[in-house]
Amino acid sequence: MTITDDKEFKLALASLPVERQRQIAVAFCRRVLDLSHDARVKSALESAGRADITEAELQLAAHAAHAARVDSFAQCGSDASWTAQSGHFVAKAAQACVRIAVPGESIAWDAAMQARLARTCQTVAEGLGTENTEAREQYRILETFLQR
Amino acid sequence: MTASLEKGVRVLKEVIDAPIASYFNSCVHCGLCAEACLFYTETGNPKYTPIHKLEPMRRLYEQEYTLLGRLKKTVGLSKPVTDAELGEWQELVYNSCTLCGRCSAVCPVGNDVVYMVRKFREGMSASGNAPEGIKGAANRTITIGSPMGVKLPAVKAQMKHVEKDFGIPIPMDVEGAEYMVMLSSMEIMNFPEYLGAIAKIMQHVGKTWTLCSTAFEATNAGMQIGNSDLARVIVSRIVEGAEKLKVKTVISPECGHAYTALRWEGANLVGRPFTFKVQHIVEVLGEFQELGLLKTEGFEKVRLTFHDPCQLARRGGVIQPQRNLLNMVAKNFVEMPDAGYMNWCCGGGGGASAIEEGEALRLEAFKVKKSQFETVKPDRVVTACANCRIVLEEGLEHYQMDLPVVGLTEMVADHLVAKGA
Amino acid sequence: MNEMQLLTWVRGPGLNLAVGIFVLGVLWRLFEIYSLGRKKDLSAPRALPGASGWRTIFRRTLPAEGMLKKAPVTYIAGAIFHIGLAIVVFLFAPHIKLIQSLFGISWPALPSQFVDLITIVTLVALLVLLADRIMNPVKRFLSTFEDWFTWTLTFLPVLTGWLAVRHLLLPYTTMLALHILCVELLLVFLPFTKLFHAFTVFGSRWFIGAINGHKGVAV
Amino acid sequence: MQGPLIESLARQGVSRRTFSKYCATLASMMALSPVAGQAMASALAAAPAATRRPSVIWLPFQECTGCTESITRSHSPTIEGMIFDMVSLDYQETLMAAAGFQAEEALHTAMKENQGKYLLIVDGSVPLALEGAYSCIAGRTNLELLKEASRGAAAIVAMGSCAAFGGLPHANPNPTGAVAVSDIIKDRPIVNVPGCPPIPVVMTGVLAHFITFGSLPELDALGRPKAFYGETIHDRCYRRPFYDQGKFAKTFDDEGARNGWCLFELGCKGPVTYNSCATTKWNAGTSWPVESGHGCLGCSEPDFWDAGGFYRALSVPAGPLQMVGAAAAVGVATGAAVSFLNRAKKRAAKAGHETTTLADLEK
Repeated sequence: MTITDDKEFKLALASLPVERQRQIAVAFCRRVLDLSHDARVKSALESAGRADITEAELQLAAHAAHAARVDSFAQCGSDASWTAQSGHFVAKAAQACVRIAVPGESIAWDAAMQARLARTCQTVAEGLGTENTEAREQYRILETFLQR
Repeated sequence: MTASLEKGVRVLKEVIDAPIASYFNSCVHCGLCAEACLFYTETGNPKYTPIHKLEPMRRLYEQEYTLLGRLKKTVGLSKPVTDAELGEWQELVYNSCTLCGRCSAVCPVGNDVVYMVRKFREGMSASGNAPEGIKGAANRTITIGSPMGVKLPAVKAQMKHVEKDFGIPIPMDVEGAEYMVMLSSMEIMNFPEYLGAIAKIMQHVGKTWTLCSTAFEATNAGMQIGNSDLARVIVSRIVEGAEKLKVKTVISPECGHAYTALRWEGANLVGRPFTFKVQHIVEVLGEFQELGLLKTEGFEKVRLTFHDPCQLARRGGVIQPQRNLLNMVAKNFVEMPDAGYMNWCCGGGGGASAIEEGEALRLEAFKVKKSQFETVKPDRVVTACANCRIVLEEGLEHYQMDLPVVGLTEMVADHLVAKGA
Repeated sequence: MNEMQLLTWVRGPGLNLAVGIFVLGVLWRLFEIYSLGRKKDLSAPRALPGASGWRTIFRRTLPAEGMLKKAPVTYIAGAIFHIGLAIVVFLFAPHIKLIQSLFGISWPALPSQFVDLITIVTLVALLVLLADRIMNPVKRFLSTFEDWFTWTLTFLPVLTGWLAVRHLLLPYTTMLALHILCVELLLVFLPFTKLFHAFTVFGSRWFIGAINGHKGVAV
Repeated sequence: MQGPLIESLARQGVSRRTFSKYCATLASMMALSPVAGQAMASALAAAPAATRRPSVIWLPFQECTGCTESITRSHSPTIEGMIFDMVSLDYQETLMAAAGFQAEEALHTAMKENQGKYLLIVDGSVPLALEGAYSCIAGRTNLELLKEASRGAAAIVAMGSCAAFGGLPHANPNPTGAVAVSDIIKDRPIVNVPGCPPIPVVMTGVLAHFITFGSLPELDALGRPKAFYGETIHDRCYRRPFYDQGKFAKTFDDEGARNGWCLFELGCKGPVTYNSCATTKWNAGTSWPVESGHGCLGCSEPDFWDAGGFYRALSVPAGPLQMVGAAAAVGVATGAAVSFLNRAKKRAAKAGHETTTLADLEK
């Protein structure tokens, strides 16, 4: 099935079980992983990507992602840079991937949104405003993911 | 023209008034203000005693505005205030003071110490003795429009993102709207969800609102640095924007000092009462709740507590609304010790978190917050200030405490019944 | 100058001079302080009943919530001292006699043994406060010569007064003369030292009450 | 115990036992040991026989004769009168029969014959203004007389507050420049017997001590015999319990006064006055000022006339405050002046305000 707008995108993601949501979330994050230079984010994503991840490993990864996110806050009043900020949102996306799923919450949708924010920060930093195709790319990934 | 001691002294002569004179004459050196200041209680270093942070201004007041002081000065008995001394006092007046007002709350003779620190910063900034961090923030706010250099395109980008994420349009420059919503750059950069929450709430209660392209930034680095001239330039943008759009109420976002700058200092800076109302978002939500406009569903079950931003509660007078809102959406809300009016500061307000060299001191001062959380043992902390959130998260991370921090507005928005349901 | 002449001097010209300087100093300093004025707050006030300067003058007498356990000595000894001094000065028979002779108004006194006990308690409170000013790191850091001087200026009148009534240490004539002399020194220095907080405390509390009351905060 | 005094006392119906009991009480009052009582009795009895009776010269200067009245007030033939049998009172203007130059004659012969041995009693203060012209006897000023008489005196007794401290003449404004004896004579032993007047038995006690022991009794810092002036009236006052309980008479005819409460609030100067009125009392133990319902005036203390009103309590200022009005005016004026200066300075600072721009943040 093809996904043309966010309403369908959100519905499709919500309908997936938690494990598959985690897989698709990781896929969204990998697209923007290059924007983050934090090793902890990379390690969290790798462990989230493994299907046989245990509760404890998930906990550890969540902690690492949390630390990465907190360290990358733009400080109040500091001359913040959007490039650095995109790394912050990649960390937030990673944290969504490794979060213990709470019924009613869609970790995949959250990860997708954070990934898009990361991309927006990059395009704002490059002065392109909001011209980016992250959303359509995410639709493609979901469509291919749903066929498997 | 560059900053000079002479300019600083002249500004202090201008701002020293009857309250400050009365306060200096009432201080009996009892040391209670220190017992209320987290920078002393957590470090044990007496130099952080709040009234001591005003020593140069006290001497200046004595030499300029008391007869005996002036006589002592003419015969050379008094110790003049020097630029070196002001430089030395910078750490005390900025790094170790977030203008949280706890000292004023306990002084037995009623000295408003924080009022005096705010005035002393006028002299410190005019004499060029303000920290680099805040100078940069002030510079960027005036030249670019936001202390963190956020420009309008970036705001538009975040708006577009939030529109997609929340599925609600974000109005900008809509004349005649009832509410004009301000954002702090912290929210634009770190917590775009805040804007989404606002959109959801306004849609829910059916109120018209708008952002303002020429005045989207709520924070006022001019006030943080303590310079009324710069603060006036910054706040005038908001006043012009609000009056141009003819809004009834300007909503100050989840940021403590932005609220103080706009709500309490704004009118005095521009020299005339505002023609529009100014309310903190928590006040607005409180009003909506009283009017029965907020229909919520479900309750947060986890054990949560509320951190009162100083400028909102103790310095701003908004204490009960946040509790009513929490009780509306949470079942297990517990108050931390000293909650409400006497709550402890997160340690990063008033521009303090923009001062790199103050980092270590802030983390040490954070121990009081840590002990508050250890006493209450919450599963989540709710607050209503973006900077508090970040300072709390950084502090908790530093002390390896796994405790998520969320904004009250977002939490309320999450529990709103969907439109038309 | 033997002690009788000293007593006559302190009861006569000495008191005249001291009260004169006191009145002069108080008025001068009050004008000097409060004439600096205060700009009107143009921001829209937030009405909260009970948040006013007047209320703060009374409310600020009690410690703020949670503060008593952080500095119990300062609060308790400070309260005992102030209340004790007030009782001794205004409810002891000879003092009421003194006030009546100067201003014509009088009121019933407490029995002297009770006042005697209160004086001892007040002296002990003062000594505790002195010890705290020496031991407490913040107080010692803040203390200048004026703090030690004003403590002595306050302690001596109470001590000499008590010794005079009890006829201890020195003959009554001398001790009474010393007592009145110490009171006169206290009066002379009060307007020019931190003891002036006895007057400015009301102004200061009113200001902080009004400034914060305008914001709807009952301080 | 034999001797002419005992025979003459017997003639007047005064038994030996009464005489020795008197000496015992006198000795006890003078804080001497009981044994001294016996020594005093035998010395007094034997004195006239063994040696010529010691010569006593009484010089009256600016005095009101109150002290003489007091010492002779023993109208009944009491022992005090007999004391004069032991001394040869060679010169006492009021009591001596001679007058005019005979009196002067008696004075000079007494001084010549008993050179160095006679006891000089001075009554009244010595005026110094106009070189002493305010008070002269036989054309010679008291000052000259005192200096001349004191040269040959074995000891000087300044009888009464005037001689001891200057008394009433010395009180403000002191037109005659009156001073005490001890202000003039520095090279002779002087004993001050203050009081206005002093208690009779105190006066005779001092004389008896001099005659018995040939020396002056132990004196306090103001030259007063400690035996009589060692304690304050207040310490020995029978109304002291009322003072301790805070029971004071408010007026001379109120319920407190009728109950004999303490007279502190009615100006009693007992606490600051050293004398033995409370113990010896007056008129042969009949009563004394407090017992009669009136506060002690403090008459045995220097400058008691100027020590604030007799009816103003000790703890009350001596007089109304005169300076308050003027002080208030000056205070307000100073305050206003400084306020004017302050406001001008503040206006100037406001006028000179240079708006801070971003560049002005850098030094």
